[in-house]
Order: sequence, then C-alpha cells, then structure tokens
Amino acid sequence: MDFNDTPEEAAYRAKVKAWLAENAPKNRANGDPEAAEGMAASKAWQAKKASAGYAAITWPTEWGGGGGKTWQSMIFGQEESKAAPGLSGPFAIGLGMCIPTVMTAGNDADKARFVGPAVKGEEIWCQLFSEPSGGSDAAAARTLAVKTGDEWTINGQKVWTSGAHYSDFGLLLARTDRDVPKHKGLTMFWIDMHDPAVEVRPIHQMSGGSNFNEVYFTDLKVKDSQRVGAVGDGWKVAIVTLMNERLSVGGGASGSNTGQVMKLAQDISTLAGPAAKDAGLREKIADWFVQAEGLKYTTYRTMTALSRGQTPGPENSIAKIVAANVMQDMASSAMELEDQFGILVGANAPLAGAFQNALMGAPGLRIAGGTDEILRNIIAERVLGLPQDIRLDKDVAFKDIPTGR
Amino acid sequence: MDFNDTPEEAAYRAKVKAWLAENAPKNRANGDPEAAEGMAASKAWQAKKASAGYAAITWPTEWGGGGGKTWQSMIFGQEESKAAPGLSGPFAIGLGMCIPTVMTAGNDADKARFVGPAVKGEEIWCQLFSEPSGGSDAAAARTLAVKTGDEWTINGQKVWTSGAHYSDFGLLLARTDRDVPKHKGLTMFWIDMHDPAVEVRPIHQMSGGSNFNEVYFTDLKVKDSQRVGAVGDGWKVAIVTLMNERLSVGGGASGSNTGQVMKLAQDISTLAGPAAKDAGLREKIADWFVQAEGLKYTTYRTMTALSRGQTPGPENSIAKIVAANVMQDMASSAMELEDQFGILVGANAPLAGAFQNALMGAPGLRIAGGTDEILRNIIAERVLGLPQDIRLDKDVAFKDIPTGR
Amino acid sequence: MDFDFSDDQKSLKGEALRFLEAKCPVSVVRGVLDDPAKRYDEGLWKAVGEQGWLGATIPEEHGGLGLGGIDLCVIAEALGRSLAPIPFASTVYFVAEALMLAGSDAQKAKWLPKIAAGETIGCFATVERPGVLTEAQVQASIQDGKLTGTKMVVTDGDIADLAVVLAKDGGRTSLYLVELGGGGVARETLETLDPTRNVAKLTFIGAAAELLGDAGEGMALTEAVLDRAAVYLAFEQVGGADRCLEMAKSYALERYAFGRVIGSYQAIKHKLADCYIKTELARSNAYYGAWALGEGGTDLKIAAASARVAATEAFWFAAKESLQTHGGMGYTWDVDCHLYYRRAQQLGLVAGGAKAWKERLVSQLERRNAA
Amino acid sequence: MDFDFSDDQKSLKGEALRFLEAKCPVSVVRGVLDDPAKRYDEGLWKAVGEQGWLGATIPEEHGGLGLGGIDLCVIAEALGRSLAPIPFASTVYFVAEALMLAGSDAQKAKWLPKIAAGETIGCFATVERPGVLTEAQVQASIQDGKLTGTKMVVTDGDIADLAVVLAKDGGRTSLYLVELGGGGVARETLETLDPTRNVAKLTFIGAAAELLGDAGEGMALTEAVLDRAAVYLAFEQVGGADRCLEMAKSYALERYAFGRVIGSYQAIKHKLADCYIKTELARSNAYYGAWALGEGGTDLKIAAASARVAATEAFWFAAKESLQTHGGMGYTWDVDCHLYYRRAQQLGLVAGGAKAWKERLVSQLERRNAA
Repeated sequence: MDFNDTPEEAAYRAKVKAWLAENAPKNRANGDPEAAEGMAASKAWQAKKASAGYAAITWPTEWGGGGGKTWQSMIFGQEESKAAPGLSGPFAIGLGMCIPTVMTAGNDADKARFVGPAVKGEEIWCQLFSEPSGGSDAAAARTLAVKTGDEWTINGQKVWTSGAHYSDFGLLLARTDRDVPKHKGLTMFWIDMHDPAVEVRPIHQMSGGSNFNEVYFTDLKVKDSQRVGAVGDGWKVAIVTLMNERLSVGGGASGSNTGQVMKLAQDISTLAGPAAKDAGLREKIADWFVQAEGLKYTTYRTMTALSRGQTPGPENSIAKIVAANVMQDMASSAMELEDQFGILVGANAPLAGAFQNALMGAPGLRIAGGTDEILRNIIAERVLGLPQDIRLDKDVAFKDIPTGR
Repeated sequence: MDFNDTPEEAAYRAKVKAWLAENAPKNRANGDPEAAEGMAASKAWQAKKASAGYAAITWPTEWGGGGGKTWQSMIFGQEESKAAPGLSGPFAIGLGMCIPTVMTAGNDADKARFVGPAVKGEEIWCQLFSEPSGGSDAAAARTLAVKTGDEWTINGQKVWTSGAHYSDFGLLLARTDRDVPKHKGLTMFWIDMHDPAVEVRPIHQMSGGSNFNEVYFTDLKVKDSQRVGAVGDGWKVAIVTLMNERLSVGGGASGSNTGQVMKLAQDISTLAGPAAKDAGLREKIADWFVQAEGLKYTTYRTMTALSRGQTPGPENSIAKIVAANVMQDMASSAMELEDQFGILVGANAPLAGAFQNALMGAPGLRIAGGTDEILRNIIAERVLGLPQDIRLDKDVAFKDIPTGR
Repeated sequence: MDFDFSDDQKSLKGEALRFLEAKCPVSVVRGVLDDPAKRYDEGLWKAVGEQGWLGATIPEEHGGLGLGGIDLCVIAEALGRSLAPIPFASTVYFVAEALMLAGSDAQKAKWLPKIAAGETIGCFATVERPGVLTEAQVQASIQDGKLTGTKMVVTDGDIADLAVVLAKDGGRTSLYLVELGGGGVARETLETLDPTRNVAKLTFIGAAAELLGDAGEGMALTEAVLDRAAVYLAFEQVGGADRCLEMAKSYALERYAFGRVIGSYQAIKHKLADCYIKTELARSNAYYGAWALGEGGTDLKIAAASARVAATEAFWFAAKESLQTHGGMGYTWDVDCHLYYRRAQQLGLVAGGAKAWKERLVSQLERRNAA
Repeated sequence: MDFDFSDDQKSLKGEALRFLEAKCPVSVVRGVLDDPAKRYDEGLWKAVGEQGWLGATIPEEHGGLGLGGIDLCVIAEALGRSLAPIPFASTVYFVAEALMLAGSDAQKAKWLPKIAAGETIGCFATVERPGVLTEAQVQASIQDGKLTGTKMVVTDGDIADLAVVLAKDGGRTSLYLVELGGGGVARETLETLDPTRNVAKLTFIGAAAELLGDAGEGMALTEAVLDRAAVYLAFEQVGGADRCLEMAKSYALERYAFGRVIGSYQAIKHKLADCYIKTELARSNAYYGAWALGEGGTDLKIAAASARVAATEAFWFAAKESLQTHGGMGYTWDVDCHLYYRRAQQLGLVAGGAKAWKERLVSQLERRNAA
C-alpha cells in the first residue's frame, strides 16, 4: 500500500500539471454554464483539452481521444479539478454517458457525425430517460414513438433532465410497443434539442434553484436513422448508458467536511460551555469523519483496482447513500448548535449559511440518481446476491401493468 | 387530564391495598416458578385471589371471575405488582389467552371442565402455536393431526413454548388439511401435557437461561371432543387467542431506566472528566428517557381509553419495538462507558453486571412475540393501512407453498 | 387516571381543524412564502382572533376565554398541522404567557385585552449571538429607563407592536416591555429558512422600556416562558408530524413503481412505521407536558423538556422522510413537502434547539434525583 | 497511489483463511466456550505458532518472519473471522509491539524469539478501575524494584508468562516487564461476556519488575501500543463483520416465511445492505490504518482511531443484526450468532471503547488543524 505515485504516475502528473499551468484560464471570471460567458469559457476549455488529447483520455485517438489509460484519466481529473474547477461540467453527461452509448450501439454515420464535436465541446448532450411516472423505474417510460414510413412521431414528457436547456442533442428512451412487457417495448433515439417540437421547462426546486428540466415532445418527428440500436432494444441500450454512468468515477470523494463544524464550534457556546469542548458534538464529528474518510479511502480502493487494470468491486455503490445522509445529519446538527440563529440563511447566518444551504440541498442528493431505498435494493441484489423484489410488472404487456390511472 | 384517581378509583384502590396488605405472603422465600416451593406459593396465591374475586376480575362471577371492570383489573394489577410481584406469572398465558379462547370457541363441557380450575390456579396452561419452520408465520404450522374414527393422531413439533414444562394443558394449533390454502387447513385442540406422547425439551438460550421449550408430539392421541372450534377453523380460533394477548395490557410500562446509567456515570471518568458531565452521554440519557417515558404515557393513554369504556387505539403496538431497542442501545452504551471493564459480568462488573445482562437479554426481546420487522409490518398494515406484502402463499394448497425443502 | 383530552377539548380540536382547513389551506401559506413583502397572513390572523383563540388562556376579566393550557394545546396542534403563517406563537405562547406569569395588574389590564382582541402582536426578543441563550451573552442594556442594544432572530419582530426584551440594568438581567411603535427602534427583516414566518433584527437606541416582573429575574422568567412555550410548540410539532405522515401515506398509496404502489414496499412501510412510532412517543410526551402546565415546578420543567425533545425529533424525522417518500416530486417547489421541512426546522429552533433542551432535561432529572 | 494489498499479501490472506478454516472450525471455539477449565485452545495456538504468525512482524534476527505491519493485518482479518480462541492479540499486538517499540536490545533478544516460537504468551495489564484508562487511575507501584498492586480485566492474564504492566515509581508512570511465573503474583479468573477469551485479575505483591522503555514514558508508550493494536484489532473486527454478514445472507436465502425466503423482503435486504455499507467503510478505514502503521506520528494516531471507531461500529452492527436476521434461532445457544455478538463486544472493549477513541480522534484532528 502506498499513497504516493509510482514513478510512472508521478511523471504523468508532472506533465499534466505543467500543461494545466500553461493552459488553464487565469482569473476565470465566471464558470457558471447558465451564463453566456461561462458557457463560452467551458467550450473554449474543452476545445483546448481536445487539441492536447486530454478531452477523452481513454478513448482511441481516431475518435479524438487521448489513447491513454484509466489511471491517466484519474490523475488528469484530480489536477484539473484544482486548476480549472467546474469548467468541464457541461460535457460530463455527453462524454460520460451519451456518446459512449452512440459509440456502442449507434450506426456508423452517427458515430462519424457526433463523436468529434462532442469531444471538442462543440455540441452538448443530455440524457432523456426519467419520466414523471417512473422516477425510480426508468423502464416504465411512456413517451410514445409511433412509426409511419421512415419516420417516428414522438409524444410525451421527460423529467429531471440536467442541462436540457443548453443541450444540442439528447438521447431519448421511448416506448415503441405497448403490447409487450415493459423492458421489451422500448427503443433509443437521438434527437435535436433545438427542434421546435421540443419544449424545455426548468423545474423549480425546493431549494429555490433550477438544476433540472422537464422536457415535452409534441409530435416531434424523428427519422428512423436517428434510432440508436434496434427497435425494442431500448432497455439494453439504456443499460449501456447507465453502466457508463456507474463507471465514471469522478475526481474522487472529497473526504470529510468536519472542519467546518469544528470551526463553527469554536465560536459558539452550549449550556455547559464552549461547543468545541462538547463531548456529544465531538463524538458526532468523529462519526462523520470516519464515514467521510471511509468513502474517500473506498474511492482510493476503486482507483487502485482501475490502476491495476482490474474491474473495481462494488464498493463505490455506497458513496452517495452515505454522503447524502451525513450531509443532512451534519447540517441539522450544526444548525441545532447555532440554536435560534440556525434558522437564518445567507450573510446573517453563521458561516454565511453554509449549513442551511447543505440542509436544503441534502434531500435532493438523497433522491437524485437513485433514492436511498433504490440504492439499498441495488446493493442487496447486485452486491449481496439477495433476491429481487417480487415483480408484478414482468411478463405483462406494458399497457396492462397497474399504474393506478 | 388528571393523573390522580377519580374518587371511585381511589376507593377501589384503597380496598385492594387493604386486602393485599392482609393477604399477600410476607417474606416470600422464593417466587421462582421453576422451583417447587415457588410454584406452590404461586398456586396458593392464585387460589386466595380467586376466593376473593381477584383472580379474573373482569370475568363473570359464574365463571369464577370478579364481575368487575377493566379499570379495576388495571388497578389491582398495579398494586399486586408491588405487594406480590411475580407470583401470578405462571397463570398469565392460561388466563390471558388459552381459557378466553376456550370460553369463546370451546364446547360447553370444556368450559365447565377447565375455566374454574384455571382461575383457581389448580391447572396451568401453555400455548402451542409457533413451529420451527414458521417463527413469524404461525399459520404455517406443519404439526399434523390425522383423524381416524373419533380420534386424532398428532405428530410434529412446537417451539418457543413458555411454561410447557410446568403446564397441565396446552392449546395446540395443528394442520388437518394440507390440500387447502394455509389459513384454511388448521384446527385447534386442547391437549394433556402429561401425556407420555408429549415430550418437553428446554431451549438453551444464548444468555444461558432456558425460558422456553420445544415440545414434540409422537403419535399423540386426542379425542375429537378435544377440538376447540370447527375443523378448518383453527386460524380463526388462533386469532381469538392472539387478540386476547394484545388486549392484556399489563401493569403498565415501567418508564425509563436511565437512573441506572446516571448512577454508573457518577463513578466513572471519560478522557475529558467525570462521565456524569459528559454531554454526549447526557444527550443519550435524554433520548432514552423521552422514549421510555413516552411509552409509559402511551400506556396511560391506552388505560384511559379502557377506563372510559373505549377500545384502545393502536398506540400500544409500538411498545416492544421501542423498549427492546432502547434496552440494547443503553446496555452497549453503558458498557462502552465502563470501557475495558465492560466485558466483565457478574459481581466484578459495575452495578453487578446489570448492563451486561441487559445486553444478553435484549436480542431475545427484539425477537420474541414478533420481531422488530414483523411489528413494523403490523404497524404499517393495521395502523397505517398500507398494503400487505405480496403473498405467494395465499390461494395455494399448503403442501405446494415453497419452503425450500 | 385520566390521560386524554376531555370531550369538550376533543370537540374544540375538531372545530379548530375544520376552521383551519377552511381558512388556512396551503394557498394561504404559499401566499406568504411567495411574496417577500407579505410577512404574515392578515386575513387569517383576523379570523383566528375572531375565534377567540388569541385569548384562549387569558382570564375572562381581561377579555379572554379563560380556558386552561390544555385547551390551548388542542388549538396549537391544529395550527401546527396547517402551517398557519401568523404570529400566534410569539403573541400567545410567549408574550401573553410572559405577561400572565410576571406582569403587574396594570400591565395585564393594559395588554391582555388587546392581545385577546387581536389588536396587539407580540414578539419575544432575547438572543443576540449564535448558540444557546446565556446570561453572559446579553449586552442590551437599560440606562435611565431607556433600552439600547440589538436583538437578533426575533420571530415576528417586523410585525409586532409589543416586545418582551431581555436586557441588563447594571448587574441585573430582567425582562422589559417595549412598545415597538415608539421611538428608538429600528427593524430589519432577516432572511430565514422558513419564509412563512417573519424574523427580524431589532435595534434599540434609547427606546422606552418598562420592567416586566422582578428586577434580576430575567433569566428565570425567560426559562419559565420557554417551558410553557415548549409545550405548546410541541403540539404544533405533533400536528405537523401527523400531517407529514398522512401526506407520505397518501402518496405511497397512489404512486406506482415497478407495477405496484410504493406503499407496498417494506422500505416505505417500515419508514412510515418508524414515523408513526416517533410521532406517538412525541404525542404522549406532549400530553404529559399539557398536564404539567397546570402543575408547574420541576414536573413542568421535565415535562416541557421531554415534550420538546420528542416533538422536535418526531417532526424533523417526519418532514425529511415524508419528503424522501415523495421522491423527486418531494424536492420540487410545487409539492408541499418542503414547507414542512422548513417549518420543522423553524419550530425546532425557535425556542432553542433540542440539544440545549436535552441538557436542561438531564439537569432537572439530576436535581429531582438529588431531592 | 496503490491502496490495496499486494499480490503476496493477498496470497497470505488466502493461506490464512484456508488454514483457519481447517484448524479453527467453530467446534474449536465452542470447546473453549463450553469448558470453564479451558482458557484457550492449545492445539490451535501451537499450530498458529508453527505457521510463524506469532513472529510475523518480529525481525528475522529475533526469530521472526520480519514482515510488515500490513502482513499482520491480513492475518488478523482471518483470525477475527474465525473467532480464534487464542492469546494472539495479547501476545502479538500488545506485548510484542511494546517490546519492539520500547524494549532494550537485551529485552528484545530475550523475549522476541520466545514469542515468535510460541514459547511465551504475553498480556498487557494497565487498567485498575472502570472507565477510561487515565494516569490518575494507576495505583500499582514500584518500590525497591518490586511491583505491588492490582490490575483488572487483564486479557489472557491467566495463561500469560509475561506481563507488560503500567505502574508508578514515585511520580513517574512507566511500563514494566513482569514474569508471571515468578513470585509475588496471584491470578484470579474473571467471568466475562465472551468466555472464549480468558480474562484475569492480577495481584502483585512485591513481584520482580523490569523497566520497559524510558521511565515516565508509561502513558505515551501505552498509547503508542494501543494505536498499533487498534489497527490490528480493526482487521479482526472487519473479519468478524464479514462473517456475520455472510451468515445472515445464507440464512436469509434458506429461511422461508410466508412462502418465500426472508432475504426477498426489503426489511432484510436493506438491513444487510446497511451492514455491507458499514463494513466497507470500516474496511477502508482499516486499510488506511494499515498504511499508517508504516508512517507513525499523527497520521497513525488519526488512522488508528478512525479504524477503531469504524470497525467497532461495523462489527457490533453486523453481530446484532445478523442475530436479528436469524430470528428465534439466533437467540439459541446452538446457533453461532451469539459467539459473534460476544466477540464484537470483546474486541470493541479490549483496547478501550469507541467513545474514548472518538475523543482521541477529535483531539488529534484539532492538533493537526492547529499545526
């Protein structure tokens, strides 16, 4: 065991750091992709990375990638997150999920058309799977695609779509046959997000922000050549997309944030004295710390497996469930410590309202990308090998599955 | 709201206290029903109560009861638990569950034969429902009763039977038809526990004690007149028994035991100073206290409903799940406070090993009479009205239900 | 032994629930949430006043209904359930209680009728710094009968007419009555996690102040007010928790995943069973608190702290897990889960957080054990 | 970055698992449990000695294998999994480590070869009173080079040949080596929750004692030994937790209720998922601890405390919920759940409870942040 780079890793890291020092934008004014200048900065950065082979390090060079190894990609990610944080965000879904799906299941014309511009940051993609009727159950998609001649007509609605409002293309899972069981009647398409038959509406979140969208399709016309994979193979294709999601280990879990609580505690009193000396708080800090650090080291184990060319184990499946719950618990405990001041947000609140923001964000984290409950089920079934829940929606025509409507 | 007795209640309590002061055994040497003298003391006490109308206060006088009200029974129970603790224990299952079942579903001869001696403590009953194959699922009983002429032959095994070794009679749930769905093929019988075809073996518990038994039946012959209720109605009859179990609100939840932890904490240091001043421990004490006291007041709410002649709500369903988990958590936290000494049991351990005993008892409490998981299901279904789990064992002949064997 | 509401109290509860269902649908709550200029719902406030609830425990001689604390608990439960966006707690649980506990005859005669009539809104201004309220924290001071200092996180401070303020005169900490419409008072609205309730910063610069209760008794009186308020707030919290559980239950019965309602999965069933358990424990502790309102002394201190600890836990758990049960919908602005999520924090913090109440509870238990 | 065992270490782990499966089936554990006269399994002890494990980290010059701490971690995980009823921890994690940390050349040369050869069993005798070990608690004292005093809860105290004892000489607290076969030593077996491990009370009345490490360094050395032991024990705990999860999983796959295996119910599925989560967090923290064994300093102190806190929580949760998953069967003597339930407490307390380690962890974090 060694936390340090091997000589080969160290050499690569040095090269990356030098390149970043040279090329990362200085004094970046605004990396917010919601603002025009922020998006422009992101696109410029992505183009620069692509020209240096850093945009898709592990992809073959003929596809615009870097032809490199997974460990190189991880090291670049670590260094990039320090030198140019956030700039790559808008491309993550396209390069992490949609384009790999096109490369696996799409036709040659689509591969030739889409891979290059996506790598260079010229075109942005979003993923259109979730629907209002099936948040946890993407295979329950109802958005209907009906074929007439060489053309499909699509009607329906998607939801929880990140980046739909600035995306150029979308990967859409649609129902093409309601008379077969649910997993068998789906087909995947790519669509043009600028088509007037596509309407994007932001979702107003409880926190006040809008990071997601609803996307409506009204008689959207799509050519049969926009199909990704065979008719009826949509779920198989979707699994490719979702597997790629699971494999995209990010820059690494960030470890614990207990320092912030310790900072708060230094300025606050309990009934018994300074909060920093409160044994109850100290025990909680220890509990949060070992969980957060445990996640960080779990990520290291996964990265080690990738470095060694092994398939990572299932360890990483635990990250979100732990991180989200620690976040919620830490936030409410810190607010409890602030006592009556805990209800304040913004500048008047201790630490500028950091814990209040976390409290409002945590419920989203516990739900997005698989609820706590779905994730526990996944761990129980895929990791521990326990039986699936009893399914009433298998071997039943989709149109006959109970929906309460 | 008033915690004090009404004048009527106060008068009854005074009468009971006077009677108990007069009649309760002084200097009771041994109330342990496992010892001969303890059992003799219990039987003598029960007889005395019966002659004064206190043995079954709410039952009609013609059945040897007191012809009284539920609130009177509760007051007597409270006072008896102080003046003559534990003595009534061996009769609880008979009078609380078995005899009420006989009175509801039995034939006239059985009622005439059994009620009186049970009330007077001359005969002790046990309940023979649970089987090895179905701890949580009593309706899965496999003990088979086969009819020949006017006689049934019973073979099989029961488990987790309290008091089987000192019982005279047992109420037995047996399978009489394996070709109908599980709830429909059961029949109830009473049996003679002294029959040589009945073998009682104590269960060796993880705590070292043996409070329960296995009971084996080998070609046990039972007359058809020993049937309690119709053939095939066994489950309906069992529900009568189990309902009576739920209604038998005892002397009341005892409230919190946090005083013991506070006592321990006075003599122990943590790294930061005296444990009694440790904020982490103090917060835990507060949490345990409000849970335990909450259960006590919940019992008061149930008793109030009974006093007012109402049917109690479902509040009391929460008692065991909370009490057992608080017990386990408090025990392990106290042992953690004792630090290395925590592993000791008996006289060398702090407070004579009280917390270590609790730690070894708590797992049993979390399981016996319905596991935490079964109880949560019951609350969700019966109290909250959520759907039953999906059942694969309904509308299927008992013999075709999957058992893995 | 009689550990339940009386028939009269039950019928008051039914009446309160029906009244608030009609007068305080969630649209009223969202009206305050969505409009930063709206600091409470004036129509609802007026209607509640007309019901006589503002004077529920105020003696009849002062224009109130002269009911007991338990009756007010019944109303509180209904208010908590409906998220009523009005300065009820500040005015009734804090200021009216403070006046009844410590006010002179003249002070009672002057203010209680106005409170009962809905003409005076009150606020309770004690804390100045983050963390638990301690005497050392109090910097607001009296000089020549005038108050100078700053109070933070004053619930309903923007809309109140009358403040009860904790301040020091020389070495003695006392409560004072300050009319906020007079001179020397500046108010600033503070943004909070629960915009359906108003919170302000009050700055006093030589404002006229009148002693409330004995000089030097400020901390003891504050604690006595907090004890009573904690019981009423616990009923609001239980009412809120009940509603969260109901919302989760209905959603779980109508939302399908994998071909069946999500309420048929044990993950949801057992989550809601836990929610029920916590709420029942809170309710039972709150009942004990209601009973203890009439007893006072150590009983009330222990009962108030128990009620607050259990109810804060129950409402928070119900709010966050009801939201979780709603999945993605629960995280949207348009679904009501976040209103309860916000209010659970508001109620859990407004009279001080549960952590401090746990310490108070154990201190009282020690005192009782030693006695 | 290389955060996993090496291939050599993995093969050592496989070897250790196979060895213990063969030599330490549960019947060996129950042999000690059921026979009060049996204080450890001598056959297993001998076999483990023959494997060379007792000298895993002892330098080759002293008859050991000269492996690193990480290798010993791998062995510890296998031992924890098998509940090995032998004085391995006392002898190897505590006494051998204390000798290697603080022993003189002569002391090392005398004792390490005997430990490596399985000829000497060690025990670590520090505490005298309930609660966390503090310097003030130490009453055992040295006069004229002789030790007098009583040490409680000495794991393997009945069977050890050599004790490392914490005692005071005048104002200075130091560690001492005491040969238990010599005069002035009385031993009394103490009953514990986990009868598969021996625990004794040691009374010294003028026993010969030899200073181990510098005089006055007793508390610091004890902490240094505990830090290293905590890492090894964490691996035992992770091994135990793994086994509990496996047992629960198998039972859940074979036990039927209501016509299907109980492992198909979410109550069980999610309980075991939580068990998996805690165990993985513990494993990752333990890995960090293993790495830090080679680093020492603040890194080791933080890593050791983290490993101990996470592993104690994981094993306790796994033990109690695996038992719960087994239902009534789990509560019987004949099913093995209670062996793990007992051992989880034994391992969780033997180097001090998690509560104290949490305090040590946060103190170290404060120190690191201040630096």
